[in-house]
Order: sequence, then structure tokens, then C-alpha cells
Amino acid sequence: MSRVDPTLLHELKEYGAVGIEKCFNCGNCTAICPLASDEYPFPRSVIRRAQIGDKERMKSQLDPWLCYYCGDCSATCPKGAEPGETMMASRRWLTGQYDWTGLARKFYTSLAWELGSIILVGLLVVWIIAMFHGPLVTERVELNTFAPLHIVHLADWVMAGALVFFIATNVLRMYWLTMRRDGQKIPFKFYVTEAWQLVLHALTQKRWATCAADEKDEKTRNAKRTARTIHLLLVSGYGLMLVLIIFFLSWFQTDNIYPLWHPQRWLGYYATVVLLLGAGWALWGRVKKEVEMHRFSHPSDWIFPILLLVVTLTGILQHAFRYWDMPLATYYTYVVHLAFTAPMLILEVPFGKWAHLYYRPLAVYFQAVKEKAKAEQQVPEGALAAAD
Amino acid sequence: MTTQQTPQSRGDMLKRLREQHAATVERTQVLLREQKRVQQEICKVIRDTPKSVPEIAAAVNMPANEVLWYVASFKKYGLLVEKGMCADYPLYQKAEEKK
Amino acid sequence: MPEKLKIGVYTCYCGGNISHTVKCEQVAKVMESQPDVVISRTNMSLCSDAGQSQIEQDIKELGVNRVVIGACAPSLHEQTFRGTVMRAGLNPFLYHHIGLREQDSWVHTCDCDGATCKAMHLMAAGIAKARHLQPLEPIRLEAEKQALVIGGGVAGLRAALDIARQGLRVVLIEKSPFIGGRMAQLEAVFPTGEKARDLLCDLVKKVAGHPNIKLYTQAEVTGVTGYVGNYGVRILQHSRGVSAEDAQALMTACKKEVPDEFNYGLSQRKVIYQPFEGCYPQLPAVDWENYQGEPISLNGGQPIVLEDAPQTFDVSVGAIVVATGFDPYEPRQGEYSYGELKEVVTLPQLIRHLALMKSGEALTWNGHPVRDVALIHCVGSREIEGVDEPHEDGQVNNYCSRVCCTASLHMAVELHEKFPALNIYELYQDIRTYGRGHEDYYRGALDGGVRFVRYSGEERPQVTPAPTGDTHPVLLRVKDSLTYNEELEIPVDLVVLAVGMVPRQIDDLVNMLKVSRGTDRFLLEVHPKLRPVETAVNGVILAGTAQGPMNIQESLSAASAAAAKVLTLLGRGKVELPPFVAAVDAEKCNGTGACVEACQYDGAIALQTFTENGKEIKRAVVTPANCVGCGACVAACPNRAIDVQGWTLSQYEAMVDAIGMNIVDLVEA
Amino acid sequence: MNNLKVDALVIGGGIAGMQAALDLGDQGFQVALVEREPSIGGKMITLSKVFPTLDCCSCITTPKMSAVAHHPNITLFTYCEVQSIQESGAGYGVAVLQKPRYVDVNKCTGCRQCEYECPITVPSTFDRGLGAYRAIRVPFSTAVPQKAVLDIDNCLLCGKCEKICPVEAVDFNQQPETFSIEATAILLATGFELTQLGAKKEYGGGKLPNVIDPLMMERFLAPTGPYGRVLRPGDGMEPTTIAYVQCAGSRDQTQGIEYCSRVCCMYAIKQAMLISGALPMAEITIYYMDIRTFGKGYEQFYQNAKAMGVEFVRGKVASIREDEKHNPIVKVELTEEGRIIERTHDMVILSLGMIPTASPSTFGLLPSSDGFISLPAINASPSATQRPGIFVTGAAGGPMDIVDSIVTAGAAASEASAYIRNKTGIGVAQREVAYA
Repeated sequence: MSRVDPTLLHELKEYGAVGIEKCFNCGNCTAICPLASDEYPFPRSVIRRAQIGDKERMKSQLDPWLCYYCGDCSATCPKGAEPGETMMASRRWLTGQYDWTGLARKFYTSLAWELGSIILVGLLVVWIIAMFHGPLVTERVELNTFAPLHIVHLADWVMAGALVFFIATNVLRMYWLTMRRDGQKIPFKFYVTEAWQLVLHALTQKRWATCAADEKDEKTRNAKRTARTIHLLLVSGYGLMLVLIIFFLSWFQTDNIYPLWHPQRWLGYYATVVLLLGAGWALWGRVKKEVEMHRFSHPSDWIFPILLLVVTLTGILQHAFRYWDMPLATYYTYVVHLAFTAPMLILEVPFGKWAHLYYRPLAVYFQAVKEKAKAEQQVPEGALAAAD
Repeated sequence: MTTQQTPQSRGDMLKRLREQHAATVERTQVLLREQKRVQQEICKVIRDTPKSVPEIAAAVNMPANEVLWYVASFKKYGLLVEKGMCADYPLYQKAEEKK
Repeated sequence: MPEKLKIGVYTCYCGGNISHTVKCEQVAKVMESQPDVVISRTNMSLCSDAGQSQIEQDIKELGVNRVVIGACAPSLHEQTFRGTVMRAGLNPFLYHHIGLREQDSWVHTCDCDGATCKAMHLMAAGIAKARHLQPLEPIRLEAEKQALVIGGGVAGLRAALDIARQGLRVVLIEKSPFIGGRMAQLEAVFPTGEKARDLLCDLVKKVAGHPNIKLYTQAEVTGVTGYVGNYGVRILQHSRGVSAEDAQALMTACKKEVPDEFNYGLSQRKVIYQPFEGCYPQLPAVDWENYQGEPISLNGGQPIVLEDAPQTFDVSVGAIVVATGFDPYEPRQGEYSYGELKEVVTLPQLIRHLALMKSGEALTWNGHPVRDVALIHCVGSREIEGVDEPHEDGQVNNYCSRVCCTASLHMAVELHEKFPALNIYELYQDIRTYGRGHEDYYRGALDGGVRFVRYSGEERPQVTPAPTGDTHPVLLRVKDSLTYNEELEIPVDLVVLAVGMVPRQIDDLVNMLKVSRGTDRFLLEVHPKLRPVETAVNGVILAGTAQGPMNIQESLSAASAAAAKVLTLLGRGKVELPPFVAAVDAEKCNGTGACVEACQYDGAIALQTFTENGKEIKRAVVTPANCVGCGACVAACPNRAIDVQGWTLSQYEAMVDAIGMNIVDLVEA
Repeated sequence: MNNLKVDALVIGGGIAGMQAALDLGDQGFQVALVEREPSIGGKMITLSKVFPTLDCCSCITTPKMSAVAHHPNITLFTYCEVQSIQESGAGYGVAVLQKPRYVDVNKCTGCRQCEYECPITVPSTFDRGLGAYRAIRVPFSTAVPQKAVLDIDNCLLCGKCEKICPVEAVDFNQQPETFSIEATAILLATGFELTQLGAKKEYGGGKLPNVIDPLMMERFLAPTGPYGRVLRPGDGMEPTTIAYVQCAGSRDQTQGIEYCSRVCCMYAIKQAMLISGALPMAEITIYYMDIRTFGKGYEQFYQNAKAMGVEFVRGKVASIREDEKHNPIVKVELTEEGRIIERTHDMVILSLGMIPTASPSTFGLLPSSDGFISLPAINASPSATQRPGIFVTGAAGGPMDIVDSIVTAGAAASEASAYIRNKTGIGVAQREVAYA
């Protein structure tokens, strides 16, 4: 028995849901979806919970994360209810629900909050550097003098620590809401045996391939494949960058110019190219609105790729200035670069759009764990029946 | 309106019309040959034993839906008759020639 | 010298309906050998043009002078073939129709041989009868070029106007003191959003101003005699009670108030009243039922007691259009807590409630603001036997009322537009927005954020008072199939029941007109496709919701179609009745009077005194127009002096003999 | 051809047009009926049986066709197309094109010898392409008029038909002719077409051989159908599991048709019942969103079908593919359970929607947003159009079933007769009425 709550629909609209009220529950979206299943009959499961305002179920369901927004549902919806966009908005809403600080909710529902916080963190970075930077060597580029590596690295680790903290606590909440609420007993062993799924899906987004494989229309299929490939490249780009910066900062914040064969050069260039490609593609797509997933854009859909693009561009510039031996330009670009990088990482990763980086694979992992547990529960019953 | 014509003038008129509708006539002549060929083939297959549409299709190497269309047409114009069922498929056999 | 009998026999395949069971070719073959048969044929579809032409040809070329057809039910195509026979120059009653489909092939689908044998018997009996057929002439009577329309709602008005503007006279009677019917109680109408009363006013103006229409309000039918073309209808009309001079004063002075049925009891009205502004006739009327002789003081003067002086008069009409309309279903006490919880209302009530509100006023009910409202569909409709409680007559309303879905979505859209903050729920089984522009209301409601909850007729929603301390006064419980059959609780301030349509209480009229009702209790047409607005009683035509649920557009169409039928019937001032009526053989009748006693129909048969050879003798005389040909007199006559034409005893005997024949003899005959 | 002056011109010889013509003719008006096909009868004559009474369709239609043909006040023009409507005098001047039949209708007796002689077989449009007829033929067995028509586009011009014709009716010299009809009032009964079978690509209509339209199914169920029994068109198998996909051409924004086509629920249920009769072992599933059985006796009809074992599944079918045996596989969410199923059927019928046959602009009328003729006074005078004296009946004025079409035919006839009387000043009494 659940009590109908008319407010949830309005709440979701604040998170950018469009057309959700138009849905007359025909089930077309769920049946056309290549990823939906009996256990996860989305998008309609999500739409329906939203329509009747079943907040508890909304919070505890994994469904929104299992969708990669291929857009089949929206393209074929007889009522123009944009189920795909409802899934997108539900992911934002869920991010807000998992986040205990309340910041995610603020960021998604208020552009002022989001932009304000980004600017604030950016200015803070500028202020800190302005206050505590080392001497400005103008004869040649000496970045490590301007911003001593060990301090930056320390700040890096502190930031990483904070990120880990926020992510871990939010993930714990996600785990609590999705895995513990429905009373299903899940043996711990499955969390271990299925852990590989987490890694696999985080790295490959394997399920996304199903969306394209099911598509009959060649043009749409190619578009879907391209979307996944570019997204994969993008992920590899910032994943790589993150690893490089956190563990190999000394390669990057350096006054040396490495030879081309050095990983700093080719790994850096690779990451830069795919980041440019990915962020640019996302933004260009949102301008053109040709494919389903880009027809509607919430502010958060713009801000994250813009930040990514700016960070990449400032990174390139900084690299170029050092190459051309322009000390001041290098230092200033460095400050600007950090002023964008810091808010992007601090705000977008735990509280913003970037959070889907870990929520989605986690959901796939949780789904796998649940299925294993369910299968195990069912087997003895079947076995008993057979024994009878 | 029709006027009484001699056989001679009729022949001339048809000839003239065939020239006028040359493209249609050419196309329908091809169609006629094809239809005759299919008719002969199908009739050969079902002359002695009744067969179902998929069986005929396999024998004449044509898509089953096209064979069915021919079968329906032959049935309508008395070229074949239904002769019982085999599982879910009705069987068809060539009708006996009317004298 | 009697002409030589030449019988043509036709066995119809009925497009397979008969031939799938009956071996028609065998039947035809056997019939060929029956005496006097000159031709026996089969046909895939005898009623088709080709089939009919064949019969015509045989009559003309082979000299066939008796036609026997074995086909569908005579009710379907006897008339068709009479026309065929007549076109070929033969008397149309020299033809006999055998219902091979209904009486044989449809009831013996599993027994082909038996059915074929039965068909042979039936056909042989038909041939036997045909040998005794005599030419008959239909009874031709002058028809009154005037029609009666019963009911002054939108259908009645439209039918009256359509008949009148083509030159026939119309008597339009309305039971209540004002015309307009249910449509007057509506506000905006779908799918256009026009004002109902504006549309109605236009129509009323045309009707009221038409020279061919006589309008009687507060009038009802108290007796019907006669037959198509010549109905005598007795009408009782109550008096208005007030005159143009004293009406306003009396209305002001009148103190007694009763619940106003125009607003479904949401307001009070005086017993001298006008239901709404712009009503027609404008003159107020006295509600005699509730007035009950209470004295009224005019300007402090002597109290006056108004008196009803009902008048009775007769009208002669050729046809009667029944446009008695519908009543909104009145839920039972306790049905969805109706009558128990103040927060449960019907949709018509809500329409009136909104109409009574001032513009810009917030929506309240019973003094409390309404924040959440639920509309429940199919109340009093689509009821299921064994699940829903039967009504007084033991039946359930198992039909769909057709208009409630669109009406309630229309309401939802209107509520959303007027009160955007309102949360609206629609509890439905199937959304049936079938008509042009209707689906737009469904879309409009969805776009407006109306929540839809789908229940099953097997488990209707529960309306209960909310536990104390709840945020809302009413709690709905419903198993929602859109949410995977989970049970939902919906707290609301107001529950609106989208009630269906039920026929008006017109038992007296139905009995007087001898029309029949369908299983849904609405009046029954002859055939939904062949004669969709006619009843089985010749000259009694249906218009609008008396026949079944309809919306305004459909009522108008049905009314116009009814008018077309009346015009076809009465347009030429003559009607023809079938000649199958009793006929007395003067030679055999000796005036026992048994027939008169047996007759159930007024003025159909009577004893008259004749002077013959100086002796006064009594004999029965039939008035064909009043006789229905039931045959009661035939059975009563001890002298076999009466026969029903076309169904004489000798014909029956011949048929029975043929039926009783051994099949072998039949085949070898 | 001489110009004709009539009281009313009915355009379209389907059930609505025929009924309107009969209603007017019975009242004594002179009526012309123009039909573009070689026979009147419209869509209804192609049907098997009709809901909710399950009368055989030809039992209702053929007598009406015959009545129209024999009515002394009705002049019938078949194989004719209305080209334009101009206001003229007290009414309208209508230009009509008589298409050449290449057969002299005055001579032809409908003996069909030409049809048997003709060497070319072509798909029969009467059987929606699944049956066959010859290039010269009587369109169907109950056609009115029962006259042959030659399809010149598929003709060999071999002259065999001309030679065999016992009455020398075949006339290759016929040319299209235009004539005009002057009418005081016009009744539009141009009817409907089904939406395209392939319009929704997810359903594979037109590509998958065993996914068909409902009028095809009507032909299979009709006793005069192409196979004489119910077989699936892919390979002639008697189907045992049959599915109906409701709203396959209606209530779907992606197809540009948001309205309800009103008849599909009932015809699907009716066909299901008829199939159950013809193939007692058949399992029939109807996939639907809302069952709209709103008419008189319709709800009971639906309940009877349920009781007979027809399965009703709530869910809009998302896609149809086929297996290697051309069995269509339907994918749908069982919305009441939240399960997604893929179910294999032998045959799938797409319950396509209704769209208008003729563009309203042909008659100088504006279409409504749904494409049908707009009805400016829907709640006052439902058959009136924007032009005075032009009335609409049947499905030309929106999707409609036969029962409603017949009622609107009566209504349009009533409106038209009042209009004609008003225009010509002829009252009922003065009118010299000829009766059948």
C-alpha cells in the first residue's frame, strides 16, 4: 500500500523532467527498450512511480541508472512523453537523494547555486594561489617555483581524500537505499563474486552496446555506436588524466620538456585529444539536438562539458606556453586551469553530473548481485519441488 | 459509343491500340509469360498428389506467399481444388480437365 | 379457370451462412421434384442484385407465379423480396419466405445431414403453403400529416424542427414546465467548448417560432390508440398556474422552497419558479407536486390558493417520435459512500456547483477548500453481474454510458484551467474518448498533470472517511493496474462520481406504445443497421437517448434521422399496412361472438347486424386497421369462419402435412 | 452525355452514401449517386460479418445496393469521379469524369465469359491484393452494377474478351468523358481509408508476410474470400495463434494521428469471435491500451468475447519481428504486471486507423486538424459543412462505425431535404412523389 503524493512530479520537473505527465502508461517505452527486463521494467516503472509520487520506491530503485539514454523510448512514444528525459531527470533526482549534504539537490534545481559555487571555488583557488604562491621567475618557466610541487601534490591528495569521502558516503547511502530497503537478504559473498562487474562496466559500459545492437535502422545504429565510442574515449581520457594527476603529478607539473616517447607526452596528448573530442561532441550535439539524448538539455548538461572543455583548453594552453617558454603566461594559465579544475572535480564529481561515472556501474553491479541472490533463493525451492 | 464493326476493322483497331499502349503491352506480355510458366510448374507439381503451399514453393523454388497467391487465383478459376489437410496446411491438387 | 400453379423455389447459400451446414444443392434438387415446381435454384446471395434479378427473370420468362425462398429470417429480407416479386409484376404476397438460416443452419451447425433433411422439410412445407397463397392487397390508409414528438430535450426539439420545416405539423409535448431537457443543465459542451444554453437557445428559438409546431409543456401522454398514419393520442396538460401579469408578483410572494432539481439539489428554488435565466417558456410555472395548495399573500392582500386545472385533449398524428431522454444514474445510498460522505458528489452535481460559483472564487466544497479531487469513472455503468449489486429490477447496468469518459476528462481539463493548483485524479477502467476531438481532452488532462489510476470492474475503488488527523477528509483505496496492481491510497477533499445514463421512468408510455426495451432497459430499435431509429411498432420512432446513451452530437444526428423516417412515412399522406389481418367468411359465420371475446385489441372485431333475406343476422366484422393478425379469433371461432389472411388454416394444414412427410417420400415425390 | 439536374447529389456509394440516397429518394427527391469504383458497396461490402449483431455483411449491404440500383428516384453513376464543384444558380454544378470501363454497360449481362477468357491475372484490390482476378472482370460476385470492367493498365490488348463476348459489349474505343450534374444539395459520403500498413516501421507491416491489415482479415473471414478459409498469407497455413495489435494507426503521435479511430476495438473483437468460430482451436490475443466498446450492445459484446476465451492484454506493442519461419514475434510490456514479453504468433493483424479517402479541399472545404472535413456546427447541426447545401455523412466526417454511419446518413438526408425544400420552395404536399 502506498500513499499517492502529487508533489514528486513537480519535484522531478525541477530536476528537468519534461513530458512525464503526458504518459498514459501504454508500456511502449519499456517494451522497446533493449535493456529493460521483468525485474527492471523501465522507463515506465520510473514514470509510474513518479506519477503516483511513490518517493520511497523511487529512491530505492536502480532502474534510472541502468539506462544509457539511447532514446528509442522517446522516439517511439505515442504521446511524446519523453521517457528518456524522465530517466535523465530521475538520475539527477537520485543523485540529489544519495547526497547527504544537500548540495546536489541545490545544484540541480538552482542554476544560481551551481554557477555561484563554481565561481566561488574557482575564486578561492585563485585567492589561495595569490596569497601563497612562490616567487615568479620570469627568465624561464619555473612552475615548480611558482607553485611548489609537493604543496600542490598535497593539496591534490587532500582534494582526492575529500572526494573519496563524499563519494564513499553517498555511495553508502545509495547502497542503503537500493540494497537494504526492500528487505531482500543478500549474502555478502555475492558482493565479492560479482565485483568484477563493477570494474567491467565502469571501464567498458558494456550494456550500452546492447542499445546499438538491437537497432534495426542503420543510421540510428551507427549514431548509437558513435555515441558510445566517443563516451568511452572521453571516460578513458579523464580517467587517465585523473590517475596521471593524482599519482604522477610530478610528470605534469614540471619544468622539463619530456621527449616524445615519454608517457607524459603521448598519454597526455591522447587524453587531451579525446577530452576535446568528447566534450566538444557533447556540446555540439546539444546545439544540434539531432539525436534523442541531446534534444533536451538541463543546465547541468551544459556546465559539465563546458568545464571539461575549458579545463582541457587551459591545460593545452599552459602546455603550449611552457613549450614556447612564456613564463608569466604559463603561470596565469596554470592559475586559470586550476580555478576551473578544482570546482569541476570538487563539485561535479560528488554532487553533479559526473557522479554517474560511479553510480551507473555501481547500479549494474548491484543489479547483478541482486539477481544472483534471487537466483540462489529460487534454486532450493525448485530443487525441493523436484525432490517431491 | 460502340458501333458495329467488321472483324477486319476490329483487328485494325486492336493493332492501332497495341501501338498506342506499347509499353503496357510489352510489360503485360512479360507478365503473361511468367504467369504461364508458373502455372505450368505449379500444375506439374500438383498433378498427381495434393501438396501444401510450402511444399509447392519448395518444388518450384518461389516464395511461399507468392505461390499462395497463384494458388488462390487457380482455385478461383477452377484450375485446382482443395484436397484435405496436412497438419495446419490445406492441400491442393490440379483439377480434372473439364471436357 | 384457376391459373396453373408455377412455383419457383430458391435456396440461398446466404454467403455460406446456410450452405456451410445445409447441402443447398441437394435441397434444391429435391425441391425440383415437388408438385407444381417449375424451377428450383440456389444462389450465393439471393438478396444481392444478381439474385433478385434471377427471380425477376424467372417470373417474367418462365411464368413463375408463386415464389418460395429459403434464406435468412423473414424479418430481415421478406420486404426485400416482396419488392423483387412486385417489380416482376407479380402480387407481392404470392411469395413465401422460409428462415433457413435462423431455424436451421445456425442451430444445427454440427449436423449437416440432419440440417439438410430439415431444410428439405421446411422448404417442402413452404411449397405446400405456396400452393394455397392468394393475391392480397396491402391495407392503404390516409395518413395524418402530423407527428407527435414526446420530449422537449435537444433530441425532441431537433426532431420536431426537422419534421416541421419540411411541411408536416408537429405536436411537441414536454412533461416538465420548461423545454431544453438535460442539455440546459450543462455549461460548456465538448468538443467545442460552446455554451450549452446558447446552442439550446438557438434551437428553442427556431422551434418556438415555427408555425408548424405546437408546443405543450407540463403535458404527458395518457392514452394511445390507432396505428401508423392514424394514431389517436390523449394528452393531459397541467395548467401553468400563473399568468403573465401576476407571475413575477406571485413568484416573489411565494415562500415555500424545495430542493432545485435543476441544480441536482445543490440549491433551493421556490415552488413557483423559473429554472434558469433564458428558459423557455419564460413564464414561471407552479410545481404542483410540491406546491400542495399553500396560500400565497400578494402584497399583504388576501391569500390566494392557486389551482391546477389539468386539461385533456386528443391529437391525431401519423407517427410518434419518442425522445424521452435519460436520467443521470443516481448512485445507491453508500455506493462509493454516496449519501454517507458529504464529500462524494456526482459529475452533474459538480457541473452545477461550478456554474453556481462566482468567477474567480476558489473551489470549495461544503465550506472546505478543495485541494485534491478524484473523479471515478463508470459509476452505474459497465457493471458486472455477480460483482455489482443488482438494481431494483434485478439487473445490472452492464452497458457503457458512452459520454462519461469525455465528460469527466472535459471536467478535469476545466478544473485544471480554473484551479491550476488542484491535484486531480481520474480513476478509470478504459478511457473511451472515441469521438472527434474527444482524445484531445485526454491529452489535455494528461498535459495538465491529471493523474490516471486504472481500476478493474471486478474490484472497484473504495471510498472511506479518512482516519482522524489525516490531511484530507476522504481516503480512496484502489488497486491500480498501471502500478502493477498495487494498492494505492489517495487522500482527497472531493470525490466526483462520473455517473452513467439510465433511461427515464417511462413505463406507462412504453406500455401504451407497446414498444420494447432492450436488455439495457433503453428502448429497442428494430435493427441497428437496417432500421436504426424505428421500433418494432410501425410509426413509433426513436430519437436521442431514449434509445441508449449518446452525446449531444449523436442525439442531434439520431433526431434528424428520426425526422427523415417520419417524413418518409407520412410525406405522401398515405400509409400501407400489411394485409395479414383476420378475414371473416360470411358464409360460415353465424355470429357466436366468440371471436369478439377472444380479441385483445380495441375495435378490431365486432358483431354487426345485417339484414339478409329479411332476416336479421349477426356477423363478425373486422376493422383491418385495428387488427394485428394475432389469430386469437381464429382459434376461438367454432365454425372455422375466420382466417388470418396470408396464414390461413388450410395453409397451415398443408404445411403440417409436408413437415410430417417421411423424408424418403419427400425425396421420391 | 447529357447534363443532369437533380435535387441532391450523393458522392460516394458506400453504406452511408447509399443510405442517404435511399432516405432522400424515399422522400421523393431526385438523387444522383456518384461512385468512383466500378461497383457501389464501399468498404462495407468487403466485410465478413458486422458487429454487434454478427449479421453477415452482405445480408445488410447487398439489398441496399440493389435498392439503390432499382430506386426510381436514384440515378447511379459508377466508375465516376467528381472533379470540381462550382456554385451555380440555386445550387452547385458538379463536373464528373466517367472513367472508361471499356465495356458497354447497356449491353453487358455480367456473364463473366470475358473474365474466364482473359489470360492475364492481377491482384484483386477487392481482396486487398491477396486474391486475384483477371484484367477484365466483374469486380466481385455481388457487384452493382453486375457489369464487367477492363483494367487497361494490365491489358494485353489481345482481343480475346471482345471475341468471346456474346453481346459484343467490349469496346476498346471508350474514352474518358466529362459530364456535369446540377444539384441543389450535395452529400459527401466519401468514407475512409486505412492508414498505411507499413506506416509504423517497428511493426514491420508490408515487410513481414504474416503481419496484415484488418480488411485483409475481413476478406479471409468472408465466405467469398480469396482462400475460402482463414489462412495466413505468408505460406497458406491455418493459423492457430493470432494477435491483434490495437492502436496500430491511431492515438500515436509518431504517426501523426492522435485521434481514436473508434471502430478498431470492435472490429478486432468481432474478428476474434469469428476466428474462434472458423478455427475453434485458435488462440487469439488482443493487445490494447483502452478497450473502447462504447456503442449500444458493444460492452456486452466485449464481455462475451472475454468469456469465449479471447485474451485481452493491456500494453501497446512496441515492435514486431519474425523468426525464420516468418512467425511474427510481438514485443510488449504486460503493463498490469510490469513484465516484458516476446510472444510468437502465427499471424498478426495490425488494427490500423482511419483516415479520410478524399481531401476536403476537393469539395472546397477546409479540413479539420485531424484531416477530416471540419464540422462547424457539431453540436447544432452535425452534418453541416462550411458551405451551405453541402452536407457530410459517414466516415467522411470522422471515424465512424456502420451503425453511426447509417444514423448520420439519415441525419444528413434530413438536413439536405429541408435545405432543398427551402431553396426550391417545394413543400411536402406539392411534391410529386414517385415511389418504389
